[in-house]
Amino acid sequence: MSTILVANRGEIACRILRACNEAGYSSIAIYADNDANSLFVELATTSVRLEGESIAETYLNQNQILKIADQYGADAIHPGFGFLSERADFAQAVIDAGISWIGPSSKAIEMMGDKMTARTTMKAAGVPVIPGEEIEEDDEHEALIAIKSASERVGFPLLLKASSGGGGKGMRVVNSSEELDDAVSGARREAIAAFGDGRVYVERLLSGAKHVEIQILADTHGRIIHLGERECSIQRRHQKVFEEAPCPTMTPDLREKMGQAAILAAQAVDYVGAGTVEFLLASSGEFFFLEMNTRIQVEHPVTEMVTGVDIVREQLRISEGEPMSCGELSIRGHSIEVRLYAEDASNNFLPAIGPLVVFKPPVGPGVRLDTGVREGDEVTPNYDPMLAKLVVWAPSRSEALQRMRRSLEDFVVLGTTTNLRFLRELCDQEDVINGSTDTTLIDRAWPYGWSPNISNSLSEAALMVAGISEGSGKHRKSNSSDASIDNGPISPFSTLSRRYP
Amino acid sequence: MSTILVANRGEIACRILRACNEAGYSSIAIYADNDANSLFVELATTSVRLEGESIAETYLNQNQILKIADQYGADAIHPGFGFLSERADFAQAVIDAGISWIGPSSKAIEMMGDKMTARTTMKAAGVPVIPGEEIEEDDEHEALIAIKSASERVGFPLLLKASSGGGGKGMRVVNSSEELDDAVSGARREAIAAFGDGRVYVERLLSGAKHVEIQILADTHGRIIHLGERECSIQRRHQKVFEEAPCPTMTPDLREKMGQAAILAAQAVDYVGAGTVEFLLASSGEFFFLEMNTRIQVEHPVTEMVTGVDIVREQLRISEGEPMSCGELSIRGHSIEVRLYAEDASNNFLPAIGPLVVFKPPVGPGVRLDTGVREGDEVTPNYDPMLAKLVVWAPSRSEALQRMRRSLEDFVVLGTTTNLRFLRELCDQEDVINGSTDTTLIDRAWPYGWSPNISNSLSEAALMVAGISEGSGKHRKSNSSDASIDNGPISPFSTLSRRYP
Amino acid sequence: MRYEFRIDGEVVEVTLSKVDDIWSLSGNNASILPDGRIRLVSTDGSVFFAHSAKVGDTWWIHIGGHTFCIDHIEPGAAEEDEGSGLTAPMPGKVLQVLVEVGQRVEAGQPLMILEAMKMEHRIVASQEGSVSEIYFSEGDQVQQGVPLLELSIS
Amino acid sequence: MRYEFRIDGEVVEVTLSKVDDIWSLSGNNASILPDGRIRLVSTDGSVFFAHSAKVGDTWWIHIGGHTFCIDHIEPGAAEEDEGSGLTAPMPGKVLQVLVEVGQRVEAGQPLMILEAMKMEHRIVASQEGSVSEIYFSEGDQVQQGVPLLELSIS
Repeated sequence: MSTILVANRGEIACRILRACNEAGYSSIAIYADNDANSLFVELATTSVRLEGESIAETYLNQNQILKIADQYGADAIHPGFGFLSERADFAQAVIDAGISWIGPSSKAIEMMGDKMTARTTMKAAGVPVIPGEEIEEDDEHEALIAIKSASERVGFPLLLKASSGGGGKGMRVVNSSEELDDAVSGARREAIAAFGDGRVYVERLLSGAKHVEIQILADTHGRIIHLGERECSIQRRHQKVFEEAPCPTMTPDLREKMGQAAILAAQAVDYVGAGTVEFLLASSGEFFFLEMNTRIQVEHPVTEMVTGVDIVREQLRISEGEPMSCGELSIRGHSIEVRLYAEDASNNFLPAIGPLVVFKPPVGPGVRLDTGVREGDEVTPNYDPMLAKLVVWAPSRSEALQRMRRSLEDFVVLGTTTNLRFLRELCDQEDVINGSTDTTLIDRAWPYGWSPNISNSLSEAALMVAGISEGSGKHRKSNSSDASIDNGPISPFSTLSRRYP
Repeated sequence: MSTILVANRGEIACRILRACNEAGYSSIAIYADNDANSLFVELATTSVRLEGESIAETYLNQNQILKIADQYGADAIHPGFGFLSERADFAQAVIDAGISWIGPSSKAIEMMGDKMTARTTMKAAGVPVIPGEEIEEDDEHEALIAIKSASERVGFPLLLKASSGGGGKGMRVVNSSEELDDAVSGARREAIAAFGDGRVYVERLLSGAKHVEIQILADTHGRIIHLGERECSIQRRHQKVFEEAPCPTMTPDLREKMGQAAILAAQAVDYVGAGTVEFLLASSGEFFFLEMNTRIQVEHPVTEMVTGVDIVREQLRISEGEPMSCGELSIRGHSIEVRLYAEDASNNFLPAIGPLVVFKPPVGPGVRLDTGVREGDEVTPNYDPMLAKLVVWAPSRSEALQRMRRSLEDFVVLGTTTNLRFLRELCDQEDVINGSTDTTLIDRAWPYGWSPNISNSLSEAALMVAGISEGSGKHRKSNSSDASIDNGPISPFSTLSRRYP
Repeated sequence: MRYEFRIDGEVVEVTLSKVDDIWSLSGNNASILPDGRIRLVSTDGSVFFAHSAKVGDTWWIHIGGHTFCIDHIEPGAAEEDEGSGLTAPMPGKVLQVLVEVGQRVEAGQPLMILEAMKMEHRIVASQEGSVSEIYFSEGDQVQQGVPLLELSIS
Repeated sequence: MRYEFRIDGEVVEVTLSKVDDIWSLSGNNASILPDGRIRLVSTDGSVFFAHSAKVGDTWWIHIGGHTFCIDHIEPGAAEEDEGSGLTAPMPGKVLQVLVEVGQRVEAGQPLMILEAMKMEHRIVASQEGSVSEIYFSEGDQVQQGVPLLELSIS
């Protein structure tokens, strides 16, 4: 391997491109027109424009990406997460083109990608799975009948999930049979739009359970290890917002049991590379296989912080056919990641857009920011609203929480609504402080939706700042005649217009 | 302890203030007028102006600082490094005022601060010391006679060091007896100016040796531990520029021996808190006590990165009378720190000044920046020219070096000359790559001084960029009528005038 | 100096005084730093460093770990007529139209489903009424802020 | 467009051509990014992102991990007369004056010792000659760039 094409964008493309640069590889970034000025484009040795407009024409366009790989001499492709990362056909096409696929075999992707096959395989391998039923019917009407019948056996509350899905798309909680019709059609519609496959399956909803996942690494020399767990229970709209390692209620015994189950799961599909086996951990201590993500994960940094393993760098090594370089598992301290979303947490987490007029991340020891954006960038509705991941490490969980609070207060983002304050107040929730985190935490904490806790005196201070800003001439328009300067370096004195008024 | 006064400035004040904030303490910053807009002033709960102009009237003004501590209710003082951190009389005055001194007893500072007492104490405690002689004479003429006589017994090359000094001030290498007169008067002059004490001592210069130091921590419950070593051999003008942990040639055996010697040294002065015992490590494997720094050190972050101990946080705990929270020593991966100085490395490291028109630190996993400055600040000749410390961590030394190279190339500082490029090329020195670092490395690598290695095509590209910048109107003056905006947010388009033309 | 702002839907008048470079408001004092931030000393002595930036008529302000959006109301500007139109919260595509013109709807009833950023968003009736206009049909792209349908309130 | 610059003491003429938003110079092409940086594609296809900022007449440029200081020479500006004066490299205090007016000195001979940033700096003779003027005495504060003494070259 000498040249690695990164078939992704945003923060994960930045993360991978930096790893490629540091490891001495040439790197190729690919970008759609609306990403021409994005950070990741600058981090690659070579950046190649993708023709087309929609995601399907660009980042999901297998043929175009393979053509670029060939034309620019890429001998490996790193898919990141999302996009083509779990497309078995793409993995196979890459391998068939004589290019290294930085990930597991297409067979492993396929078996884990289809939730039904995955469940069957896991059952056979002796990995515990959640009570639930697979719905094979593809036709809308037949599927509904089958789901109704399954729901009677599985019981409410239940979860509908897209068979070939992930990331919360096509997922619905159904509390009673009356809600079933609506939920099925919504879930199927989203699943078809996102994955081109409307099949769903029905699963018992284990309320009060923790979402705990095990990071695994497997090399081509037959070595397969786990790097301990991450807890990612705190979710909104079925998307993780707060992730940590280790899980606050984990015991060394249970870690070893879950780690061994994850290794069994990986072995069942002859896994190679980095992957994550997700489990639901019930308060009883029982755990159930949820799914395996056959790629790098958004929340991989918390594992890196506590284990000292550079997971992306190990992916590169494994793809080179080298043995992985990390030794035995040792966990040190505590790490927390929060996801910075452009969204309005006080309005049902509605995605937001706008210019990042000011974007000043926190600094200091034990603070890591994985970002795909920088000051002056524009948040558009074209892609996922996740802007960055703020990660902290500290010797203990309480110190990590303290550091996260400080970091969230120091983080300044102006011009686009973000969930910063929501995350900050999340850190003060009693259940977060004492580690009683489960997947229902946000709903329990704010049953009627979240709104910020603001003192009158702070509002008054903010109004005073607005008055001073207005009165001090900070608002006057830039009157430069040079177009390239009008869009120029974003300062508190620039006046921007939203592109989407 | 509820309110901690930080009697320092710059990056170490920022480091300590953040630790105070995260640990839930109120903090007080003190600042001279020329620091009124400095970063550290903003990080404290309360910031108090120091009256006076010179350093002696401000940061070294014990009475004024004690008065502020009393007036604002500080119940502890953290001295950082430099300034009053190793002034035994100040430590005692703080304790006498009923305020906690975050450091060892004044007795310990005194014993270690006077190099002669320190040597005697170490000899008695069985810690090996460098062959050398203590010169007690204070009078210039008598001192010279005594030094001449001592030099005959110690032999050339030798080192003159300020008895109460540190940081390379008042230090001279003397290669032959002809150089002695000049060196003695220069060393004494600098020592008197810096420490008010002209006494020097004469020490055999161990060329080819490594500078290796052991970090220790001692709490008030009788526990005393070492956190392994740092190697800081690479120095220019006797000041460290490149520090790493662990030392690349260290063995577990030697680490334990040196660690135990450091603990003996600390025990000999009933040490409490964080401290560092510096050794010279000869290529034979013998090591000799150099001095003990009775305070936090500039290069403490590399130890934090590999051991996972937050040393400043432990200082606070120890001062509270709590047992330290860290467990057994475990070293993971490799960490390197370089010191970013405002200086002209191609002109004998002459300190530089100017505006930090652009200051963009590198980012990414495993990169930590401890800085006291930010974009828009001015580097003045009032203080030490160290601007920031760039620290990287990676699983292995070679990966850490790769990360450091990438980080140094990504670091953009415009408006003030820095040693960034020097540090970058330092990382490519064969002796640095293979760990054969000793205190003579920089002199050996660049016997006639360093100058950057620039390709013609890059110079041409730079000229082209200058032409485009000049031609695109980037140079036109800001023509705002509002004074507060003229000094405003520093953008690539602003035109600044040096304050020192 | 007197300004009118809208914060959280409420219109507030702010009257500042200024002596030399110090601005004051009911015991709080503030000054502008060389880098454009505002240093505010509140009545209880605590110090805040505020960032501010203007986008359109809106001041974005970061202070004390909170971010505020405060609209400046230009002197003499007419209050916006919010009407009973239901507008697109962000650019996206109309996935489904769930009602017809003339249909009676209850408060909270879903009227339209938009897709944006790969997620579905429901447009729901803000109050009881009947649908008087529908401006888009399935598959249409809509820009942020455009009216999607109109309700006449009964 | 033609500009004159001084780089490393050497005067260089730079002639740029510009078509639309693309600047060119002997096969290198460059354009200005929205954030003010310059994207440069060199003849061998490698891409650089350059930062630039001007302080006085000097362009500070970061490109390819290097930082350059390039002085712009205003058209028609007279060349500076560097003379044989020895100037203060930075603000500081005169610690010692080692020579007298009229004294002959060799190249490299120390003439004065300055203290700045707590370090000593020697001012040495750039060439052989005799001291014609001394502008400061011990204890004086000096500003950066001011002449300290004058040599007449023999």
